[in-house]
Amino acid sequence: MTGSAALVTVLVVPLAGAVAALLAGRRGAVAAGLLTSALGVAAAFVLAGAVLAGGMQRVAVGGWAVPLGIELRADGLAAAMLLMTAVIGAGIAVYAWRYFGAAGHHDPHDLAAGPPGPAGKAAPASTQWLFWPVWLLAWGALNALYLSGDLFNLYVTLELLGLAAVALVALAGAGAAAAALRYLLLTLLGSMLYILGVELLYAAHQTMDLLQLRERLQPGLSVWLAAALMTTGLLVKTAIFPLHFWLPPAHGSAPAPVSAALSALVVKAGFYLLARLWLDLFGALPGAGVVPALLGALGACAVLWGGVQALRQTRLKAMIAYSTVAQLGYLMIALLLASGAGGAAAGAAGGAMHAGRDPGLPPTGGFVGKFALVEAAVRAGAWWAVAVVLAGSLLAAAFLFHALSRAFADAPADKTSAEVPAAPQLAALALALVAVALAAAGEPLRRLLTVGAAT
Amino acid sequence: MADAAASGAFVAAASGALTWLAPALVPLAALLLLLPVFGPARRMQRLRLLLPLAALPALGVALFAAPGAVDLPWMFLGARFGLDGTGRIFLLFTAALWLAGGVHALGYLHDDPRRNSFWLFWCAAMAGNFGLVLAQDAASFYVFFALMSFASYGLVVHSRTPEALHAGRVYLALVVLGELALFAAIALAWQAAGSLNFTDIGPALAASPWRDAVIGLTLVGFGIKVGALPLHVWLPLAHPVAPTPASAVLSGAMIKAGLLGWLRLLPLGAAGAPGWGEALVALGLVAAFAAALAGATQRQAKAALAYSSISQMGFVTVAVGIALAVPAAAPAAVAAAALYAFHHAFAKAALFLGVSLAGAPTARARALWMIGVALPALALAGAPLTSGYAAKAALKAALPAGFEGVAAALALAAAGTSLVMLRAVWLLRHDAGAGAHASHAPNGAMWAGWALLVGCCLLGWPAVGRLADLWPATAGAWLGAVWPLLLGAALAALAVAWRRRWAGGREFTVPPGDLLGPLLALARGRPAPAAPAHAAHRPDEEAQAVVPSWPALGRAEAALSARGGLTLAAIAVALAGLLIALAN
Amino acid sequence: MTAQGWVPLAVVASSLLPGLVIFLLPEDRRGLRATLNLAGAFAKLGLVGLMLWNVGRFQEYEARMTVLPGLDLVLRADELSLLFMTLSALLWLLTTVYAIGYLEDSPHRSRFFGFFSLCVSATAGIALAGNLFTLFVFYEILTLVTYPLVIHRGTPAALAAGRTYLLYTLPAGALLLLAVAASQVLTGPQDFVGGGYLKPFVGEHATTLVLLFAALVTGFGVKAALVPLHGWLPLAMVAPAPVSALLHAVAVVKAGAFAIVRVVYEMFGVEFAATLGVLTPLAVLAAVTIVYGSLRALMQDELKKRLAYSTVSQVSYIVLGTALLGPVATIGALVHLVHQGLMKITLFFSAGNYAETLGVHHVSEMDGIGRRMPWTTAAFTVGALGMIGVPPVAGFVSKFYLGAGAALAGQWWAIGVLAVSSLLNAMYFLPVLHRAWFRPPNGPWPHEDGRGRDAKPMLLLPVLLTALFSLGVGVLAAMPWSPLDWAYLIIRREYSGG
Amino acid sequence: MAAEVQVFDAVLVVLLLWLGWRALASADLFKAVVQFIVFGLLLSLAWVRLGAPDVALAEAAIGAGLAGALLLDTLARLGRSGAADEARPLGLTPARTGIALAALGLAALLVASALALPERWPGLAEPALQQLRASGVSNPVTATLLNYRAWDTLLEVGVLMLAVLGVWILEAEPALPRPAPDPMLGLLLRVLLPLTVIVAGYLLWVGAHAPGGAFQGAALLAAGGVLWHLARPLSLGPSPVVRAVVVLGFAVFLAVGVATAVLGGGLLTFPPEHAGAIILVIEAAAMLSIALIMVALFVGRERAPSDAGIPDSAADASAVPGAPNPGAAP
Amino acid sequence: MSLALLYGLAGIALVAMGLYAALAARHVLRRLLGLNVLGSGVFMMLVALASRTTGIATRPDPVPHAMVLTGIVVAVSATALGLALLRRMHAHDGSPRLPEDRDAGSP
Repeated sequence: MTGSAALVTVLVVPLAGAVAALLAGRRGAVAAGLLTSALGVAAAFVLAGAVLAGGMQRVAVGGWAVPLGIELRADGLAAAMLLMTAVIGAGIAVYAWRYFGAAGHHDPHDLAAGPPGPAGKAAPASTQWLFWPVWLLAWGALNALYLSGDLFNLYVTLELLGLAAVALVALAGAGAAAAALRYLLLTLLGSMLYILGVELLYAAHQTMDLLQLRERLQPGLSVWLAAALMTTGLLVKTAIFPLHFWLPPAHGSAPAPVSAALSALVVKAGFYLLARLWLDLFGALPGAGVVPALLGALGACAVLWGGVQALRQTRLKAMIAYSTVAQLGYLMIALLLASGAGGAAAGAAGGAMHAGRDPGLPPTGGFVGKFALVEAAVRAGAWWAVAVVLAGSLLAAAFLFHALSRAFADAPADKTSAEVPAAPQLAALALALVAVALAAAGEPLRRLLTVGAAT
Repeated sequence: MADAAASGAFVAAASGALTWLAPALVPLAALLLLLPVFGPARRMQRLRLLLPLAALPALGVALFAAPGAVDLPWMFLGARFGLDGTGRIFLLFTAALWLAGGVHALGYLHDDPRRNSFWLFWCAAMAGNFGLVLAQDAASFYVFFALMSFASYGLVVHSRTPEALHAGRVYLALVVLGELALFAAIALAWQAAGSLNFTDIGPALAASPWRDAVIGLTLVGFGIKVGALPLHVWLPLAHPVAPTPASAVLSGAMIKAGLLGWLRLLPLGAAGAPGWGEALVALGLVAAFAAALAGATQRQAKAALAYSSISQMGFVTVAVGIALAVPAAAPAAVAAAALYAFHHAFAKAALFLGVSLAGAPTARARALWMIGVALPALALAGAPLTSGYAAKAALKAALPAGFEGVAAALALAAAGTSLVMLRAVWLLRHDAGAGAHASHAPNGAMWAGWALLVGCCLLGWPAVGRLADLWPATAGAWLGAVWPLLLGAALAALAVAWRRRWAGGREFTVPPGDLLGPLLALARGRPAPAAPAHAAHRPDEEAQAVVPSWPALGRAEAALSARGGLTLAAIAVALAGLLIALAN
Repeated sequence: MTAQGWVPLAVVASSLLPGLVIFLLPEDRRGLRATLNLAGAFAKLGLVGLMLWNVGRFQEYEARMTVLPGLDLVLRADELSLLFMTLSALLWLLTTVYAIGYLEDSPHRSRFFGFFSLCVSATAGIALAGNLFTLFVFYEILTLVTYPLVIHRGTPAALAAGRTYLLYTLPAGALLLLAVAASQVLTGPQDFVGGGYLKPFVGEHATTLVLLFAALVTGFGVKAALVPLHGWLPLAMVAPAPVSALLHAVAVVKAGAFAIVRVVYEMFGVEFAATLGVLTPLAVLAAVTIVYGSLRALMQDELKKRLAYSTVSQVSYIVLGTALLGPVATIGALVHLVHQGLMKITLFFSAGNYAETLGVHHVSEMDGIGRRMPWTTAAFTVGALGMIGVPPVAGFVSKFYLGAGAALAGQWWAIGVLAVSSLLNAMYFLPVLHRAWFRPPNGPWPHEDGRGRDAKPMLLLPVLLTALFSLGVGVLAAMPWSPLDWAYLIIRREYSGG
Repeated sequence: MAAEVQVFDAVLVVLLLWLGWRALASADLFKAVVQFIVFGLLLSLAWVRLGAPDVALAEAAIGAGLAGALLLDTLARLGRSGAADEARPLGLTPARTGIALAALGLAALLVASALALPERWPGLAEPALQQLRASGVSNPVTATLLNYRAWDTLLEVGVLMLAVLGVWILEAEPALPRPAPDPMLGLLLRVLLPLTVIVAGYLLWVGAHAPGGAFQGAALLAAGGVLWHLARPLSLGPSPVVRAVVVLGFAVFLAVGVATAVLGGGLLTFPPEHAGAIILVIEAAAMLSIALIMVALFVGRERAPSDAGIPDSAADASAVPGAPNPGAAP
Repeated sequence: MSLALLYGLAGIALVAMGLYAALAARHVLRRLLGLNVLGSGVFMMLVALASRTTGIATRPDPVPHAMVLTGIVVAVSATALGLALLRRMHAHDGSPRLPEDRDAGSP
């Protein structure tokens, strides 16, 4: 399979899977979902291999050259993100398979949840299967987002992703409607700000292709305004402090596999785009260093704030949601360090690895990421960043263990907990193993990430 | 330390090792037999009869083995076992003592409910005692010394009475202290000599900067066992409360282990340490006198005997002091000390065993007993024709020029010995009914064990010394040998008269453990109990005194525990701040 | 990776894989779980034996994987790592047997054994870590996987203990992260090497190096329970006895001490550290810990707490030996690493037996227990005597070398510390032995388990074996392949090769 | 093209701004929605003025029509209490003053950058028009939508599909009661429905070279569907048939993409000679799907209480609504 | 003033209005209206921009037109989803406002 074929396959598989799942209906959706996951993982690996071997892969959609057409590009960062998404997505699929399999389930991970009342119960089983087409569409949107080189096309993928995420949250039932609605309103607002920025860039440079824009980019009011608008819009979508407030309710009320997907993947898409913008596009502008610094500062606040808030929560999922807020803060700091001279590779690696959701404890990739982050910060003399990362990692670990201890505290009386279906456990274990493997695969991953980073 | 050569040597040395280790290993094997895994206690009754025989290999080695040594590089820190001249003397009396004591104990304990426990500790202590005699390196010596010391705790507290437990606690505290001192001494000696073999340590120590430290620590460490002043306090407490056979081996054999330790580890003959030596001589003399006097005031026969042991070990201490002070005199002094130990071991053990036979039923038996008690007592007093005379003579002969005063003092001390012996024999007679320690009348085994010891006391000397030494060669010498005895008798008469005439029948008693009472009181911060110590001790109270609560420390810990994170954070922040400051 | 690189990996995997599988087992699959556990333990022991044999013949094992450029995960089997590795492998086997017996009917066994195996894997990683980063990674993993064990019972006390544990270990981890990152920045990629590798960097970084040392010691000192970072350890004794064994003997505390040994000898180099002036403060810190721990132990009535404070004290012997410049003290430290483990695990197993068989948790309840449970108490006695330093039990050998080393280094005060501590050891252990053997029982036992005279065979066998080992390594201290012999081997490399 | 500003434009702009504001600020939400619909219609006039008739058609049909219908429907279903809002819904408070200032600041910046733009500006008009010949259609907007930037459009159809999936998820629970249908509508339906179908087909066809296309046609078709629903309530839950139609457009689009990729042209690369036909196929499928999606967005899976006869997917048995809740608002 | 500029400025005004309403309003329906007006403003700016090609090309730039078409469809999809959510929230919570916007007394 050639690189471009792999690229197309990576794009098409989840979307086709969504079609298949929708057509298959309630009974066949699971099979479609799982099959798609398997294919998607394989395709992502093939693409990553192709990128590693052959450098950046490009596909001009419809055969039209930029700026008229849309070019899809897989550089190292995109390939890594695709790979990560596929693997995590597969884990989520396995998890969801059992999770939604149990009809009228009661979320076993929500420790503080009371008996499911008529008002608070999740959507009935008859619609739970819709998880599959929606999730596969979200996955397709993510892949499209990673690969897209066109600002407007990115807008469409963002919308597709946002609506899918909202629909997924809505799966939790009427109780989650308010949270989903808030999420929808804000993600729409973010999209609007983003598209406004795209328009300004298009007006100034007659192209929406990222690479072309970078060549043509002239500093000016509209460019700065566009940068500000797009960044703000993405900050909302990425839930960066202090714009994170929508995230905990939304993630906290969603069904567990959805929470996992949202925290691990969806919000990271916004970050990915931010990174693309500031590392590839605006970063070259004179004086552009201020913004990453500001983002880094926000990230620092997010790390601390999210960590403290997570500790205050009584519900496990709310805790995890706040921890996501904190993790996103790390990403911002990584972005800052990456934007500085020299540390790009390390910072980007740190950021990318951090994308896996864990509080940065070994042996996971998150840990390696955290280490790389600290090292980069020490090297750069960014001691405040070191302090924040350390404090944040402490908070994260504290809340993680706090959650763990709750699980243990309930334990002695409750022998039924052994009867939690095996698949979620398997999936959780598999994801943990992936996190470990990510740590182990640090070096190849780094090589992958550097593909195209120099251009 | 560990190489191919060592493993080769292992094979070659196996037979030698068996010879030199058997004395210690056989009791250990016997100990294993006692463990309940081999059968219910009841079925062990007959087997137990064989336990005293565990001392036989040691006796055999002492009597028949040719001198020699074997290196066992794999054992402990590289061990060496063997027998030299001094060792043979020590092994001889030690083995005989344990054998006789064991036989006696068979009878003494035949209906004791805790006899199993007794035999366990007995075997362990015996193994330790034999092992340390045969050990030719400091580490092995220390190992067996510790085994013996700790095992004897079980013998001391055997009765579980409050007095026994109190005595046991004091004993244990001092044992631990002694172990520590020895530990340090051996560690230093090793550093000084680069070897743990006694043959290497002595010469190396002479030139070592750590000489004084090693000497001091050794004196303290073994001094506790020897009962040297002022580390003797456990002896008068422990001996009366232990079962009689245990008292016998404690006072007869184990106390000598300390002496052997001195002889082995101190750099005797290699380099003079006049300061240490003279101090030791002085201490020994003071012990000889003071302990004799204190012993004479005792109300229990075993306490009196215990003080007598302290006094007698004072004599030995003098010999060691001389050896330490004057290198040239060392060989003679060491030989004298060994002979003295030999003599004292049998005599004192015979007296101790005599205590439990005081309640003899028949007149003939009582007469026999009286003779059998009187003979060792005379020997201790140094009467001619006894081993005591020969030992004392050897001691005097070993005194080099410049120590004439010491000779006189020793003679005077011998008078004290006579005094305390008279008191002891008197107590034995008057204790006869009330103070019997065994719960039953003397039986055959008890008599047999005792007889064995009395026999050794009378006839044992030729095994180590010349027969001719047993009596004075000249009339002047006769006089010199007898006057202390007479003086002691006169003093005794004076004391009895004084008590009848002027003291209104009240007795003045040095409480057993003399210095200990005031010391403990000092430590507790309140005055010593007025009543005799053994009646006033309340073990539990004391236990609490040893384990204090120290609330302030508890609060500090609670604070540390509660604010541990803060502490760490503070440290971390301070460090981080400094790192940052430095990086800039 | 050398051709033999798979062996260290397999050592880590031999507990990791069974652990992961065990997580997934249903509670009632006892047989399979036990088989997996034991198979893993035996496999690890076999592999360690293989490595021992070959490393003894100067062959090295190394597995290396690059995580980020300049950042390698290195697993390497050298003499020092094998010392710790062997201890932990051996004790793991025994603890597994013990734990199978101990937790026979309690809930969440799969979880317990799963985390237990992970703990041992992390320890293997620490033992085999070939550079600071690897050491740190596994050290943090150890924190992570120990926590569930500490709070295994789920009681408020257990949770509180777990919290305290984290309160100490997490900041320590953060500090270590900083220190490791800083050292990475300072030196670039460096493997541990006999004699250390920091000397060339001393030029303008002397103060930084001092701070680095302080940070590393603080970070590792938390697990090694150096005063004032020890607070978590006594509280953690609420965990089941096998966990205590793990904390005190097999893994955690040892890991801290071992890490300090690595840092001092193979990162800084002991001689360089001495010139840097950091060893004396470390020694003083260890001395304070030794005495303080002993004093605290003296005051405890709860048996396990007493043992825990005893560990605080005893582990610092290792640190003390490390901080005293000189080969003999080093031997003492290294040997004590093993010996203390053997003895302390004996003590904790015994305490567990008391609790499990008779419901006895306090020293004051132990009157006459020797008669009731003679075998357990015999083992306890061996351990306690060893702790005091009574020969021929193992503790004597290590204390002996420590004392001699202190003398050689001219650190007389250290001998005093050892002496005082031994005295205190005697003061808090001998009364226990006295109660056990020489006092009559005072009333019925708190919670008597009707079965048998002594503890269950599954509980008794390990404790007897460890007691036997404690005795054996003391009696046969100088034998080839004994811990002492092995320590000599290490020292030859450290002081001549480095 | 009208390049000169006329009075009409000025009036239109003023009207638009006023209506836009009223649509947001009217205290009565019903009025606000109506004004929003009118605003949408006027907006399509503006699109025409700006030379974007395609956009104008879409705006009228979708932006004003469908969105307006959805808004009104929701308003009705919220009931009196749900539709009520504050007297001064956008009245200034301290917090809102801050928002207002931010909005004004943004506007100012936007104005500044707009003024900085050159009066004449090339955009991508040139290349788009030059490539028209190869695109298979002559309407440049259709060419852009379905050829140059077909990837956008593919995903956009996905967005629509997603919206209906979301509605299905949300409408899973027992439907809210709604008023009974008006019999008068039935009559209207009979007249209008055939008309909408014909016009929609025409728009689809004409889209290739003139304003129009799938979206506009679909909107018209959807309007017919909504009328039908109002007359004879439909249930458009995820029954197999509905799902098949909903997914049709996206599936065909994707299939074409895959086919072009496999057959060698590359993703969505149409051979110029067949481009027109391919686009027509895609548009036809998309129009059907979009129309149904739009109706489904309006209808959801609910059904009128009187109308339980329309069979639904067996799988949806649990979603059958119960009897109307007599306590709820009419 | 050119046509493009007039409508461009009008678009900007709509953007400001919509943004204000989306953020300031409390009734979710009004917020959705605000977003729609905001979107209309953005679209108007785009179409006005496209019309600036007058004199350069024969026709306006079709790319912004296509973008607006896509945007309209996306906006209506999002609005439909939002309205469905609003209905569901209202049915569940009894209020058409987000929880943080609910006063103690009024719905």
